[in-house]
Amino acid sequence: MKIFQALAKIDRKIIFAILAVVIIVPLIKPLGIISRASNRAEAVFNAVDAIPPGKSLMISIDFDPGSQAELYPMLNAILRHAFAKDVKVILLGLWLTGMGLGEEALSITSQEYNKVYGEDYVFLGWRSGVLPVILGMGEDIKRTFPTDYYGQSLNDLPMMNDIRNYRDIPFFITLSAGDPGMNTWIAYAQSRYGLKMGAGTTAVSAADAYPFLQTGQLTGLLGGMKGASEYEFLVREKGYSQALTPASQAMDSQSLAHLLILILIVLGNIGFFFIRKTTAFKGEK
Amino acid sequence: MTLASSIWIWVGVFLTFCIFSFLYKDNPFYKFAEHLFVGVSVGYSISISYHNVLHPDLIVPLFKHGELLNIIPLIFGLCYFARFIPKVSWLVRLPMGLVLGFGAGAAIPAVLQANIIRQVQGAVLTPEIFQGWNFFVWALISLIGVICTVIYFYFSKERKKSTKFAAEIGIIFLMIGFGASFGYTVMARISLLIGRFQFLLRDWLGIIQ
Amino acid sequence: MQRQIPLMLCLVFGVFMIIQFFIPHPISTTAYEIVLRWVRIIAIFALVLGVGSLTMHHSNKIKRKVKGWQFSIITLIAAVITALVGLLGMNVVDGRLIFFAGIGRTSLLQTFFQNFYIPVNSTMFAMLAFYMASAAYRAFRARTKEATLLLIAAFFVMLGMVPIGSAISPRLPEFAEWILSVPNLAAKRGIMFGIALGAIATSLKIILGIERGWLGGGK
Amino acid sequence: MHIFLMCLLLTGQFSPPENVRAFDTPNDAGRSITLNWNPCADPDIAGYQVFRSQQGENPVCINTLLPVERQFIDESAMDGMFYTYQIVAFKVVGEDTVLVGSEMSNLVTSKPQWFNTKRINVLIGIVIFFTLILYYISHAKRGKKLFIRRIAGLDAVEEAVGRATEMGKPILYVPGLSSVSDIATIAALNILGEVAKKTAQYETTLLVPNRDPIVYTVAREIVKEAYTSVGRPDVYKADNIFFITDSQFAYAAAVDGIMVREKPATNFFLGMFWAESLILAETGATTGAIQIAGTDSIYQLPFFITACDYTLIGEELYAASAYLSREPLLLGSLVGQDYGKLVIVVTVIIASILLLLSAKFPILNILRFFNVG
Repeated sequence: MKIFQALAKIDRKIIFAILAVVIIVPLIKPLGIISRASNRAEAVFNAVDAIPPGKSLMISIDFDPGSQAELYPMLNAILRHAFAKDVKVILLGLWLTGMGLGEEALSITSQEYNKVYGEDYVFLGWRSGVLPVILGMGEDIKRTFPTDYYGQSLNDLPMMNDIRNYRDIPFFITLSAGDPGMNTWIAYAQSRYGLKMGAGTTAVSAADAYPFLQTGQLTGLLGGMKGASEYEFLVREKGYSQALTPASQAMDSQSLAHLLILILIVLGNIGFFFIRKTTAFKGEK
Repeated sequence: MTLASSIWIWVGVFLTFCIFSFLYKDNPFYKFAEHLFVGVSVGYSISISYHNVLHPDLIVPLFKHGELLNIIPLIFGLCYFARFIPKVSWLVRLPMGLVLGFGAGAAIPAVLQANIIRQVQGAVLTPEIFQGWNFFVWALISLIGVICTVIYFYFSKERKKSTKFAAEIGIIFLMIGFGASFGYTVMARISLLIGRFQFLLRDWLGIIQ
Repeated sequence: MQRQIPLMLCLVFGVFMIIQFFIPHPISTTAYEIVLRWVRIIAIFALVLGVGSLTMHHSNKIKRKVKGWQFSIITLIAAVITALVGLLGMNVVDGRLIFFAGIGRTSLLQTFFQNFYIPVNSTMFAMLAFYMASAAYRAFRARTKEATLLLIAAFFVMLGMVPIGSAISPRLPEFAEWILSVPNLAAKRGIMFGIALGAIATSLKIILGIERGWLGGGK
Repeated sequence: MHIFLMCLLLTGQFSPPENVRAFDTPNDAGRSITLNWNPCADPDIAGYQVFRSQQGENPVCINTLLPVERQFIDESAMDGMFYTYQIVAFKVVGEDTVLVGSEMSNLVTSKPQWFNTKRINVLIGIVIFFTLILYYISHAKRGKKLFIRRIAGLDAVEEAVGRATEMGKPILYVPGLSSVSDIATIAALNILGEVAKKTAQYETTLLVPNRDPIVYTVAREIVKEAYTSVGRPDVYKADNIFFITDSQFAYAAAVDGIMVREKPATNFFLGMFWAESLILAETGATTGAIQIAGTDSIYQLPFFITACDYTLIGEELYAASAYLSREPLLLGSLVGQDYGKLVIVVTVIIASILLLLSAKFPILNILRFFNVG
């Protein structure tokens, strides 16, 4: 009984330290727990894989550095997959503060595959207003984005010649950290224009995607850093990339940290019941 | 182990520790990093807005191509500035009214289509559930779950025996749903922390690849 | 008039957007594209409101020497410098500073983003993991049968969704997936109906001018 | 032209694509014709070419497609012009390309439509929900009584105020971290009024820290009014309703500080919360306060449910606020939405029954018309 009372008084800073250790150690000394891809992630992967070479995959950056660890590895893995398959990429974003991440990802991955700007990929950048952007692209992408991120006219970019609106986009992925993001694209682009889409979301909103997966409004789902690691795994397994896989490297730490949190919840609750019982007993007396 | 040589990495590391110092308590280092962040974020937003929207969508069409129709939204847009001039501050309602009306009008059919009709279609039992017992059972459980959850949030009738029971079933589903979100949220927060440690161990200390 | 015209605009554009949804004819789509373009341009200026009120907030703090006013100076200086770096298109190419070269990968704006913005923004939310751990120990209690159920579901999702779960038993990820795609789906769909109806009701009230709280925004 | 002749010459090498149907693309703005065809039986074909003949002129190749395609939408058609189409399959044999053409399609022209028939279900939905919501709002505005059940959470509110009075400790009320434009904030402020009336009667201290300057001014007014309405303006202390900072985490840290120092007997967290919910609820739980939370943020609800004693979930928060304020607009639209829910549930049940029966009685498949199922 005293143990629990003592345990209950543990300073939160000690718990902070334990968590840090549990995360850092497996990063340095990996345990090598094997990770497999879920059906949801495979569905996204297969949809990208099925895009005929020369056609375009569209990706929207709907996150900022606040969720970088979860969604940025997805962006890189998907870009590598598309480039390796000679699928063209149209990148844009609804979150202004995610633009720098898109720029960084493109500059790294395009070099790995010797892709040429304007022919193999374009970066449309950001436009104000969310709804007029999503709805506008359903009518005409070039009228919604007269220029790309760098200020070049879209008419000067050869790969945009055959692309008018969503009908010319065989698959779309939103990398979504909230609002605007997955829900916005589903309501305004998927339902209205029939855009075929998948989503990579932060783990926080992954559970909310399930109703859309069941109805087919979403083709597949990458949930959080685990989803990113699954995509990295698939891209690597199929030999599309040999690049570093930060999300996969993180999975050992992730596993151990989950165990730690579970243990903490269980310990905390045991103490809670114990103390509650004894105090209730005293009350009866 | 090779320490980063770029001064910029060290800046990033310094700011990372400034924020982490909040774990001890709110302090001037945290405040410094936070205020710097707010400033940079405003400057960044201004820059991107100019290069990605203001210049290509307004200045070029209006002043270089002479598309005069753009004057109308320009005037509406300028009304936002009225906010800072007390005498005509009501003008700010013009663009607000337009944008709100637009957004509300766009939302109604979209929400109805994506979040009600398609979801009703998804909830309805179809003859496909006869394919196997698990299809049947899971589809039935889902349907009961949806209906009971909706009943839980039904306020305009006093709960009778049957609805009370349904609401109790509803709360079970709600709690499992929140539990799933809870588990996933724990996962999200841990991932973000791992991301920062990866930055420190890889980019700064060079311990990992 | 100060209220009637904005309400009228709201009504006209709202009704137009609803009707347009059903009419594919070019007359309707042309008007629709013009409206989209207008709203996009107007939305740029909405940013002015944000930037303007933030600047006023911080300069007032400095003027009145409110506690911690020195930090407001940092915000304002950082904002001005970053905006200049971006607007003037400063780039560093081969160690030389050049102007009006855009916001691409060699731009100073991108450097600022990567080294000021990213570390702070990502660490702020990373910090929450620590609070999560301590709350796990000190606050997340199975105090009611609802909370118990919630924690049990969370337990399986947390284990089943990471590799160690499938290492313990391949049944774990399967069960976690079942939780997500059956009971979780039902609950989320039920909640979604409520939220969607709420959104429709609110939108309708805004269009018809029944809900006019936003008019206060100009006072 | 040259290729076209060749394809005619080489016909017969393998079976051509058959049954080419051309029709005006439905529900669109015109300038579009849709083609369907039955594919070639030959699995080795390299693809299809689409030939179009305008008003009886010679056919021109307008596109080349992959062998998997079964459909083509020609978006270069002009409205009012008459076209016929031919689908030509091609195959590489050795060094030669062998082409086999289908028969010419029917004569077709494109035109825009005035109504998108695929969206008729949305139109029906709009009519139903608009009618319900507007009917009940006008009902409430005309002063008719509308019933809303008292949710259990409100009893918990009273109990919590009572407990603080017994213990002689203050009550902490956090009205969320958002602005007044959030419905949750409005709801939180409505409930604040009610709590303030109770604390005024019991002379319990009520602390309201704020993050949003406008919410702060409104909160102040509401509390003052509540104290006056129960005849105790003397107990009202303006300093107890205060503004802290607009920084999310600094606000959380400051409220944490209040909880640790003042040890309130009861904490209310009502309104809109973000990631800081966790920090607030944790500190509150460790100081041993009774905690009552309520928010419509799905992501924060799990933390509140596990760390607080009572949680108003999503719409319950609105319902509580409508119940307390009795404002016709809130009540009417809440009741209207309730009937909307009823419509949804009934639709789901009826459609399920009909669809399941349709496996036996195909005539019930009529539902497909409304795209339900």
